Amino acid sequence: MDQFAWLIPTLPLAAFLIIVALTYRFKLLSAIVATSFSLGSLILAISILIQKIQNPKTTETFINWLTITANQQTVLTLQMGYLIDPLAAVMCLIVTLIATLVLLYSIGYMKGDEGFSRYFAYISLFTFSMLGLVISNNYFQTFVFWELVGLCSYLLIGFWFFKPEAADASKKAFITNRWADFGFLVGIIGLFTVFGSFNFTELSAVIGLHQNTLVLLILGLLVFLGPMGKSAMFPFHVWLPDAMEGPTPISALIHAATMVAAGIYLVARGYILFASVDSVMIVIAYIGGFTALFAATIALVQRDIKRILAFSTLSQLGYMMMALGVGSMTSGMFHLTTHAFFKALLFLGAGSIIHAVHDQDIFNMGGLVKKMPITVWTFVIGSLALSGIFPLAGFWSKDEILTVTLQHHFTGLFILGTLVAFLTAFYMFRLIFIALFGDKRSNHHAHESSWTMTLPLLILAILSIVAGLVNTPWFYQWTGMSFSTFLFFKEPEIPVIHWSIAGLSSLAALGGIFVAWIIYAKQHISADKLAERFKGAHTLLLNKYYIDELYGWVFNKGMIGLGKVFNFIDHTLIDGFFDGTATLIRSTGIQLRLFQTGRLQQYALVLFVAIAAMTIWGVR
Amino acid sequence: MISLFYLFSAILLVFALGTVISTNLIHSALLMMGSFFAVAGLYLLLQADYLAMVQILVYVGAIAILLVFGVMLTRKGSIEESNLPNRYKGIGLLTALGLFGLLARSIYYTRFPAPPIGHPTQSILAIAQAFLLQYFVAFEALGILLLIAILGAILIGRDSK
Amino acid sequence: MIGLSHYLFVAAALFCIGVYGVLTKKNAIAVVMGIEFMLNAVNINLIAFNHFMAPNHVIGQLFAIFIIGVAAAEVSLGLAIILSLYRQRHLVAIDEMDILKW
Amino acid sequence: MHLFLLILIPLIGALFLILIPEKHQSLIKWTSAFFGLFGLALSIHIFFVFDKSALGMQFVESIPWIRSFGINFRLGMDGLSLSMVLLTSIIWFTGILVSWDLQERVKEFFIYMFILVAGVFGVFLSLDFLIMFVFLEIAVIPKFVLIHVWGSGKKEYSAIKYTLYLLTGSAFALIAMMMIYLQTMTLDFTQLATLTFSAPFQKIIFILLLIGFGVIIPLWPLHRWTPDGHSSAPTAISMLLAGVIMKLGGYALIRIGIGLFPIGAAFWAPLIAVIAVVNCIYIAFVAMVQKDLKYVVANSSISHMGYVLMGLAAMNTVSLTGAASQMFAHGIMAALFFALVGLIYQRTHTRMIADFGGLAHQMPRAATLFLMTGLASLGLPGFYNFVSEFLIFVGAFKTFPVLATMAILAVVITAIYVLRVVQQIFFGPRNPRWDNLKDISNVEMIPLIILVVVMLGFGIIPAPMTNLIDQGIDPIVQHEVKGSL
Amino acid sequence: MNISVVSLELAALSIGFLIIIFGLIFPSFRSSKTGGYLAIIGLLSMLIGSFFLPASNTQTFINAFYVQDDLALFFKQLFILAAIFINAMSLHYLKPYTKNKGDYFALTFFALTGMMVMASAAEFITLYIGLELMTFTFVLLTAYKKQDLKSGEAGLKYILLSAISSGVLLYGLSLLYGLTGKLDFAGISSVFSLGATSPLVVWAIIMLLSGLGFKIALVPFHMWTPDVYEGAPTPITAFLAVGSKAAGFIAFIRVFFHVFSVYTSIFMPLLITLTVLTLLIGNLIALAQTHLKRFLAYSSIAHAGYILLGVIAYSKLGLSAILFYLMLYLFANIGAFAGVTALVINTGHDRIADLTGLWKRSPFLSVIFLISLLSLAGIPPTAGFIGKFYLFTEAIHQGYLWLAALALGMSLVAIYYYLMVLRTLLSGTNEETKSFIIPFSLRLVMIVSAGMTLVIGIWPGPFTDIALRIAQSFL
Repeated sequence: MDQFAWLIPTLPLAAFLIIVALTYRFKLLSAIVATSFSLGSLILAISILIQKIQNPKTTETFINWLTITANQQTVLTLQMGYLIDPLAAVMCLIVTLIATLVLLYSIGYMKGDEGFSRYFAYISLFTFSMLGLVISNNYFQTFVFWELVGLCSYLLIGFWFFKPEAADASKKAFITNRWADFGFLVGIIGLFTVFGSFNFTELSAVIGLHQNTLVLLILGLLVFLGPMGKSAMFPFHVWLPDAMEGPTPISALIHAATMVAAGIYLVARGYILFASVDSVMIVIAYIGGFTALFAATIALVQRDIKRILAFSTLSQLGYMMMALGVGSMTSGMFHLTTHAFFKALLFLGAGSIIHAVHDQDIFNMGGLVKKMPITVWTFVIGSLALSGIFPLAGFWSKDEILTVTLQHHFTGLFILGTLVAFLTAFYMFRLIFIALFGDKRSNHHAHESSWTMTLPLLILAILSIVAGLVNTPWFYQWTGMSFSTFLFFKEPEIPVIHWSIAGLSSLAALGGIFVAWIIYAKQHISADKLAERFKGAHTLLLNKYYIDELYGWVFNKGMIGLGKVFNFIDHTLIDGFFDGTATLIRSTGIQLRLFQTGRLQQYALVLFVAIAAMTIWGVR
Repeated sequence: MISLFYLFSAILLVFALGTVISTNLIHSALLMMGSFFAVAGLYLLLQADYLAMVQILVYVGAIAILLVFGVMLTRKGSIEESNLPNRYKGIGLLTALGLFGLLARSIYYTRFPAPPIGHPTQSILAIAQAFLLQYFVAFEALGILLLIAILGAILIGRDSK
Repeated sequence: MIGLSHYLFVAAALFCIGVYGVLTKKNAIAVVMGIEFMLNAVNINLIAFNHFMAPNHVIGQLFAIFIIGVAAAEVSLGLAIILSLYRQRHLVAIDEMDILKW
Repeated sequence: MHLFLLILIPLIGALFLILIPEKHQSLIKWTSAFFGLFGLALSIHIFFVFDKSALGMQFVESIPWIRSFGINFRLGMDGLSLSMVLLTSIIWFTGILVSWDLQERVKEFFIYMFILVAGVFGVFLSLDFLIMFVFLEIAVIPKFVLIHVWGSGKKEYSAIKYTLYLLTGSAFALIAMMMIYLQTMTLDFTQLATLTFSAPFQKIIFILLLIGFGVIIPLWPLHRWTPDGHSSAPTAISMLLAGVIMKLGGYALIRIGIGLFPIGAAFWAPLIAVIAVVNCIYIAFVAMVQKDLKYVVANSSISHMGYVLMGLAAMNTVSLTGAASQMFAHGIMAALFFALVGLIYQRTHTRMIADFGGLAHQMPRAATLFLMTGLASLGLPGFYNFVSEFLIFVGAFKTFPVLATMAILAVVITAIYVLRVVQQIFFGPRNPRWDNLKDISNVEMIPLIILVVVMLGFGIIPAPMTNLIDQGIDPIVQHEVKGSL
Repeated sequence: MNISVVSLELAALSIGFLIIIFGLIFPSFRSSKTGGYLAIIGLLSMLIGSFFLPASNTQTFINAFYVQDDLALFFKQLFILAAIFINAMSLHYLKPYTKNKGDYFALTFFALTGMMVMASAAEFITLYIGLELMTFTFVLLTAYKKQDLKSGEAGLKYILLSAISSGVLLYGLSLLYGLTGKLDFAGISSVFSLGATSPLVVWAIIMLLSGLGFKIALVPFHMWTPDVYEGAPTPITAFLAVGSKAAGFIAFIRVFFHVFSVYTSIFMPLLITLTVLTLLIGNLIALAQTHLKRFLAYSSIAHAGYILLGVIAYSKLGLSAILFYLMLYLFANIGAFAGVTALVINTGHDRIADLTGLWKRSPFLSVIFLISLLSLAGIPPTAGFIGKFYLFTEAIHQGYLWLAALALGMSLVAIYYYLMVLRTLLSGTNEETKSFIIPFSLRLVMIVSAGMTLVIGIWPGPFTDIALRIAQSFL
């Protein structure tokens, strides 16, 4: 089956081309084309995953896309091809699954929008580039699709380009990503210059021999810049909250499940590069941990439902990065998988709420449980999974991460992890109690969404429940294999539960829910008085630690100012110098012209004076 | 013999200075004629008898008279101010004196080789031979030149009706 | 004994007087007179050299005759132009003749 | 016979146009389009006939021109010059199509354009320095007239400024040429390649060539003619200027500078690298604060040529191939950019970015094309620009790691000002002022589609073009390696 | 008595007299253009004949004082060619000004004779007389438009200043005669080769330099050129710019290449300083000119500077560069002046501003101006570029890199002011839309001169070979 792996990305590409070329005017037809092609690549992905489970050996084939020869030997070869191993297979499944569900969901959500077929074309292009990135076998091809994914996110965030905020958000997303990709590109080129190849397998063979050298440290950090941009780690996180300007299914697909996961995937794919330098791992772990805490605190006070989910995604990504940084690729990827399901569920749920209420501020919602039962209850399941309550997927993956942090003696991060678990539970249930239950605040007349929107919710809800079990000890005894034996770095790990840690994290989660219940459901402690007491902290969190303003200031004052200075140099100094010499020459010409007075004797005088001067010189 | 040279030179230089300084154009014309005579005298001292005769005939006889005619025809306003100096009087004097000083200095410092002792030739015969043989082309060209002068005088000088 | 340099001095003096005449006189005819003096100075030079330096051939005197001829032609043409200008502009002073300038 | 014919086509075309009386404007346009197409067809034919594997010059033709100087009229072509010839003929043909609705003095416009193109073809094909110089200068006067008469904005000032900058530059190259001629009594590239020059001589010659051709590229301090020249020129001409004329400098610097004087080139390489970085970053910042759309595009061209300079500075096969392919890629992109800006200017009669807003509503086609060109200019994969920039960075990283990193940084700044412009012009709420704008008609789309197809085509399958350029660059680098031992 | 040596001069004189006599016999002839046509036919036959004349160093008339070598023949052909163009240009130019056109054409012949005598002169007396004959004829031709004040004033200025400068020249010659006892080039150089320098030799060289410098408008002695060029009738200005300057150069070449070859250490530094001055002042003042004739005067001064570069190079190749440059200089200037004549015929004055919108009123004339001015500017398709390249290469070859660089810089300034003229010519719209009428003869002159400029530019091979052959035979 692997030899058909190149078909997975080409199907969405074909869909994109068909929509753009043929079916642009027929809205529904283009939707059907997009969804069916995506479904096709989903089936293909599933079959490859199954085949990979049977015999997990990696297969790689590529073509020499571009070769530069100097004196008959090839100096540089750029390859295009695919590398299918358990990691790629899992990622393909996640991407195609979520894409198909979002496409299905969007048919309902985007009905009536005049850019309907343009929307489906962009999504197909996005799926193509994401899949291209996932199955690529070398850093060059990864970088190519990495940029294309950035482009698609730019196009989709700025889909409603007539909204100025959307246009700004899309530009911000693209530029922030470009800043990060700058480091990534330098890293790749550095790798090529030092190790001589872009190919993953060749590189991992060569890097394996080196340990903790300075060059590897620099290259590791540079390459890590790319994932920091794409997965919105701390300094590059500013674009993700603003990316919510795009349509909600997009936020679900791109800014929850797939694109932001690309960063984590890349770290996993090139894990040997990071793993071989301890200090890089520490950096990754602490950046992940810090981002998790940082985002979770901001989410506490947000009013917009999509902003809360965005910050929660940020925090969960921090979690995954922490897991990778700590040293366990498996737990990171496992959390990525489960998170993809329930976060997509939460976003789609939020989408159907917004679709019904036409407002994104949670304080204008309330009392939806009776009007939209499926959406509400699937949303609650998602929140439970996210908070890590026992049977659901979140519990298993979060618990896995916490155990791994403890095992690798990162006690500080372990405490931070549990605190984040508490905060996550708190802000999720704050949202639930305000928006879904409680009394109806504004005169919205909510109604349940159509089947195309609720079916994906149900599927995702089931997955959020079931997905966690894959990595449980019972599943391992029953089927002889589990997630961690399937997808691992160096050697497989047998899943085992450490009840003490699991208990602690569940306690934190339940505590979070309880506190949220006290403040928002029962209003024993009024939220406003709390906000009053911690006035400073509240406003700080509300304004996202003023980082946006900082970047804005740096950009407007710094860049534009510098541009003005350089423009000044260009216009007045350089132009002044060259034009100045021209006018100088011209004015000397005008002055000299007046010397010709027209008087005959002056000419004779000049003649004789010249002769006298020459003889004085000559006869000395 | 020696005094004759000084006599002629003195007359020459005094009359020349006179022509150049006087503000009355007629005086300067006449003084010029006198100086041409002195030049003819010098030629005689240098055994260039034919030259002296040509000098008197052409310069004194033709050119000086022509200039006097010119002076007469272009009289305007009082004759006393007919030949005033222009704005370059000072610099002109300075340049002239400078040139003379430099020239005199160079002449003073050049040691001319001893003159070969040869007998002066019969000048007229030799000049005629040179005119018609070695310098025939120059001679013809001089003829054309004079024709041009006449043609020019007619074309330009004549008052067009 | 009167040597070659004496004549050269006299000729140089005459030349410079001619130059002074040319440079400082307002009246065009005076300038022509100045030019005549310069040409006469050259003639003296030539004949002096011929007499002292190369007495056995006659190039110097020949050249002097040519110069006299040219001088005559030059005076006639000069006066013709001066007269035609005078007739049109009633002007002989060269200073004012500066229509053609800059 | 191909090459001589290639130069003759525009000249014969100009003769044909002279015979047609001024009032048959459409006939003039169709004949010039025919000749443009004929030129394009011939260069594509040569592209296929060209033997990719054989190294060195092909189709070499030589006629003695000035026997007493020992200079003969030699034409020849290798991969590098073929790519440039292809670029010129594409832009020439699209340039003719873009200026289809020109009204005043149409006949002269096309005649001058044809002479200009003949000059450019001559430069790319000539194998003798003097012949190349003659063709370089033949192209100067048509450019002056075209900008002066058919330009917009402060066209008089820009025309004379443009011509004087270029001529002053070529004066330096002329001195260098003369010194070479006196040293070897021949100006034929193939013969010069066999001779060796002393190191100090090479250094002097190279700096003269650098200044001479640097003005055309343009190098940073000598670049002031580009913003005025390109924005004042009429659309088709600014396409040719930005697309092709700027490449003359780069091509000549590779062919003569690095090709014949490797030690000199190696000596001055750090200077070029520093100037390249300045070119990329400094000008990108300047482009950010421009208020006039054409000035933004003109400055972006300078900034992109900065990458070419970086490629030249690194002087290894990968970077030089990258530089040459960047010249091709940027040529196509700049032509497309100026064509679009020209079309917008034609409809809105204003070039101030502030006046625009939400044009995507009225002109969706222009918006998509402009966005695609913008993305190509900021080096998005899928376009040939990315491939060439990537090659330049890989090559340059080997010799100047720090400077190459700063050049890569410039890519980000390019992204900033390109997206700022795209957003200010096309996105945002619908602007009632532009409601009567009609989008690009199908006829006007043809040249734009050609350019996009070329840009995307080679972006997705770069191998044919890059291998072709590599065939041209390889002997130059081998000579350089051998030369500098 | 080898008559073929003076055959051209005799032919010129006989045609000249023929025209005058016809003018006397048939009064109608004087006012009609037939004299002009006769002149042109005569000159054409002379030109064709000149190609069959034997030309070598041994071709002397009576004695070695009048020689017909390759250099002389080349310049004679140049003068005849110039005379043909001038006569053709003046056919229509004179109509409004004078009745008796016959004498005008005759005078051009006498000027031509003067030039030819200068070309073949091998000793100073003949050279001087030829010089004076040419100058006096030009004075007469300059003052020919009697009723025009400018023409009269130009004539006066020209005759007085040329008389003064020939006075200085003669004084120099007399000193030369004094020092060597001879006046023929070969004799003097043999005496000089003994190498005795005295202050008077310096004087002689300086006075000769200023006398001849006056003719080729070297800077301190150039002041007459702009006024006389502007005052004279346009065809005569052309003849002055081309004929008289070329005659000045042949004299310059013969004197400084043969006679003073020993004293390069004295006159070379002087010549270099004067050339630098010529380049600077010639180009800079041309920048500020508004009238075409005056503009072309300064441009011709600048070109004298470039040609002098060849003299400073002081080598075979330098001389051949001069000869080649004179060829293209002739055609470019004739083209430009023919254009000015057409402008004067149609608009009455020669302001550069009158050229605006010429592209519409007369595309043919604007093309001619374009080609001629480009050649003067030295832009490639025309011959000017090859000429400048040849000159500058030779200057660098002899080690004057800085001088070549200065000349190149100044030629950039030159390109600026030529472009200024082209700019007015090619753009703008003029309210009078009546198109220019260009008489057939003028049109022919323009086509031939512009054509030759392009031919030399595109195919300079044969012309450089001729120049090299002549230079080799001379030095």
